Amino acid sequence: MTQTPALLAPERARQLAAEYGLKPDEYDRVLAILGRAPSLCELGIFSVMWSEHCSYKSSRVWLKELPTKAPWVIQGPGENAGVIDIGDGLAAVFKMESHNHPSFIEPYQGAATGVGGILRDVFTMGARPIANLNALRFGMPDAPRMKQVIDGVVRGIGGYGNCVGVPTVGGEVNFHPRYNGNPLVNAMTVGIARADRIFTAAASGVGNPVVYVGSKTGRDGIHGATMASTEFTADSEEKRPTVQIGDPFTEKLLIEACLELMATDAIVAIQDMGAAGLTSSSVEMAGKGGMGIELELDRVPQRETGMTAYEMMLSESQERMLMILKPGREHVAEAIFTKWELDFAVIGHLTDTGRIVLKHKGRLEADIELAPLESEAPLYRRPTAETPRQAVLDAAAIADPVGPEAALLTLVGSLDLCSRRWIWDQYDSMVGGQTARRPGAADAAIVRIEESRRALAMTTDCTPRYCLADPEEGGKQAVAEAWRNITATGGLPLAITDNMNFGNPEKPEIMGQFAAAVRGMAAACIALDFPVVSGNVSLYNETEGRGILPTPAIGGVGVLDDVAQAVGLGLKPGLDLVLVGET
Amino acid sequence: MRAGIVLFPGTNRERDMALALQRVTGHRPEMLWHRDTALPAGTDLVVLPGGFSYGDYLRCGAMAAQSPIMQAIKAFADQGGHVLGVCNGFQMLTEAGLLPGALLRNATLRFLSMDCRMRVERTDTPYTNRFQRGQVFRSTMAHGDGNYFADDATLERLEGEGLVALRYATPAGEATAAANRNGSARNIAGILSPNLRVLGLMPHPENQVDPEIDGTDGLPLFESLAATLATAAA
Amino acid sequence: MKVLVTVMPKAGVLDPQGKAIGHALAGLGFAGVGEVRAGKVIELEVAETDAAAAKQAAEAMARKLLANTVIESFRVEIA
Amino acid sequence: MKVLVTVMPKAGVLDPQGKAIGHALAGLGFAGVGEVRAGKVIELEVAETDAAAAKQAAEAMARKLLANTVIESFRVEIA
Ligand SMILES: Nc1ncnc2c1ncn2[C@@H]1O[C@H](COP(=O)(O)OP(=O)(O)O)[C@@H](O)[C@H]1O
Repeated sequence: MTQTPALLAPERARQLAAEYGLKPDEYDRVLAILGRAPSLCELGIFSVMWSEHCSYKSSRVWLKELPTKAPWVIQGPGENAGVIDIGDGLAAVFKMESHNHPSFIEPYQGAATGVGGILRDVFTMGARPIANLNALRFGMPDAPRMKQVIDGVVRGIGGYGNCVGVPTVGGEVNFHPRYNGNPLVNAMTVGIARADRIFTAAASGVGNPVVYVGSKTGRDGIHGATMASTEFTADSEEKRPTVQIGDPFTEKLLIEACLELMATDAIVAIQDMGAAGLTSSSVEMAGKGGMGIELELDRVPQRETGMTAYEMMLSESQERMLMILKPGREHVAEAIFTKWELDFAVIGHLTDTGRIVLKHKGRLEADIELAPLESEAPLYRRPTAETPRQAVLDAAAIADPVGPEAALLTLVGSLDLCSRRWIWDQYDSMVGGQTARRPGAADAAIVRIEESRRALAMTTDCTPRYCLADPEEGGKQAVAEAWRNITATGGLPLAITDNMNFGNPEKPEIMGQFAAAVRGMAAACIALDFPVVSGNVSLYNETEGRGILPTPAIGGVGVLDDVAQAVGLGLKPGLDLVLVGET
Repeated sequence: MRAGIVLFPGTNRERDMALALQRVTGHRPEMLWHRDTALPAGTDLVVLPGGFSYGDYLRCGAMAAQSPIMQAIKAFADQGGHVLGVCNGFQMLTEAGLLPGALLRNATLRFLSMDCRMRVERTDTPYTNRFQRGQVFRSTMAHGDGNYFADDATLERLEGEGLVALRYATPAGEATAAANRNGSARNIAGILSPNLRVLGLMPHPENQVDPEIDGTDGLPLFESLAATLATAAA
Repeated sequence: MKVLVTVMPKAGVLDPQGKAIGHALAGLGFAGVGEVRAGKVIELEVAETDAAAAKQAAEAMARKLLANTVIESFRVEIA
Repeated sequence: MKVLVTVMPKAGVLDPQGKAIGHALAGLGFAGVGEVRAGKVIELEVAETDAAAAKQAAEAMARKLLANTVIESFRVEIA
């Protein structure tokens, strides 16, 4: 075994770094941390860990303004999902996540794998998923490809959720031309765990085995830039980066197997392999625990032949998890994963070096100190420009050209308000036998917790055109609407997750929208005692060089002490209608 | 009643079914594993629950129908045992040859998750004796492949022998095309074996057993079973 | 050796998928398309080196699992 | 004339269906089965009488509708 991996030639390395999205000064930091040129595999690790997606480098300074604490918050942002105490020793675990870009490339699989990813974030923490929701923004139906995108996304969400047997109980849909080339697919999962049995990602215990479970690793989703790399000589068709395909069947087995293993005391830490799968999971687990980690990549279950270390570390193959087990518990875990017909492999162990060391085919492929990989990660306070205030309209000065009846008909028939039945008619909202209010039946969906009187009320909300006009008010409004929707069902609103979908953060007006939306959300969260416990940021959503509408989607969760308190929408004859609040 | 619910890889409505059975019997049924080669002694009801066994890959229920436990279930049915297959379970029963015909892709080519209504065609069976003859009850369906197909000779035989248990119908009890969302032959929602002890149906009456969740329209089916099997055991 | 098992809906069995495809093709302006049938093909890599034996084995797999002969017919080819 | 369009998942693209079928065949005791890939076949009855023209038309249909070329490849044969 050599002491340093095969290094890239300096010029080549700098050129590849740029192709992988690292800015020149970011690459200089890579050189400073390593004290030498990187290997291809190391460069891949830096580029994904320091990508906007993994590092939140443009958004982190703003997200810090969101309130994240309350007596009932068990776990705020920073883990795979947020956790709140809902009484009776139970916890609700939830998060929302975007899969915008993949859903435009391949709508069915993009949306399906989005659902798969968010489910894993939740059951990783020890929770059984009990509900899925979504927040969708499409372009106009007559825009090129948009009908196929809409159809594919809806089928994909249903195809995955129905198969894993988690009811899809709510969501929202908007249409606007600014999403024509960049639809938004945000998926939310809510799970239930015992409050004293929450699993996290922080690794501990020198020598403890690192275990890989789930599906095999293929070349799925490895970023396109690698195609240009001269490292690869085989025919291009074979090496093409491929779209990730979801396998909800395997995910279902993974849920059952993980929950079965979690009922034992074998697990030290667990993390799903999301974007940049093996890289982010191993780096984060070791990093959070202040440990080192050493992996033997030959032991990674592989679907294809001839995979390189770089490819394995960057693969986005779905339905995979990484775990740290207590010493000697491998056989317990292996028996469970074998029973569920899933791959199981011990691929490495924890060390006390504080470094990630990767070996493949008897060669050292990467050796990076973990602390600076995180502490030196780029962090930007990008310039912001305030959205100009618009003059307030004088309602009295606006003529009514059509009369209330025609106006009502136009509204009811409009894309944003017409019935969504054709969507939820494709989603199994009843599986589990606990759905007390399905889509269309109440302002928030209501799902009872098995073997309990309690129920959760859940909703997703955002009105992007408000956010465009005034991002701060729009951010406030989205949080307030989620709160109202929960209240209206008889639930006590407890906490939110969010999905911040915005355009290019390098444009001051976009960063200004982002900052203002966060400010508004924070104000509403504080006023309503409705903290943020998890979330996701999706930037660079551009359509024809123009940003999408600023879309801070909010996923709200509340609790009902007794499902019998649930209130729905259906009016019954003889009741009085009461209007509350100023009109 | 001693009931067993079979778990296949990908099954997902086993807990719904367990709750429904618990409601009528007061105790939890046993979960059985697809690799088992024998049923627990004293079993008098086997349920093949809904879900996506083997991901619905190839054909719904096809791989599950080849599972080790299916041999034991066939033998159990041959000896007069009661077998209930719901949704994916119905698909398994046809794939395993325990019931005739097949479930094709829905005529709409879409997954259908919605309310449906079924007319009870006969009430002298272990599954329907607590319904009124011709009674229409509401249930939910959630399937992509529920379009019942059999050749004409088979359909004639089923009709002639009175083995059609449930038909999709309007609230007024008419078996119209509009009430038949998945396109099933002759609006068939559920069929029986000649000895009336094997029932396969596509909708999910196990989701309509609780007034706090979605009403109790499906409860008579389970009450019928409980009554039948309580008498049988006595 | 590679074996292809092609599984088609039997004549007389409803083929909603084939019908929908035919409809969509007409909608896209493809003229002169008559009946459309949609089936499956399963490509098997087998260790067997004798073509006749491989074909026989694949037929057994089709009868047992790959096709449902109530609604489908199949044919086996060596690729 | 009859035209067959065979649509398969592209090399390297995960094929969960093929994987499950392979697994099931092994479970049923069929030995020596390696990789299994599952695809679709669409049988078109076309009015066109010139084979080359029919093939060309079917290729256009495959690109436009029958195959999703992001994840699938196709081939066209005259039956
Ligand atoms: N994408 C979707 N998936 C599932 N349910 C949805 C979706 N979009 C809308 N719904 C459901 O349709 C109903 C009406 O939606 P919406 O008009 O957004 O409701 P509201 O304005 O009351 O929040 C709600 O019950 C909602 O959960």
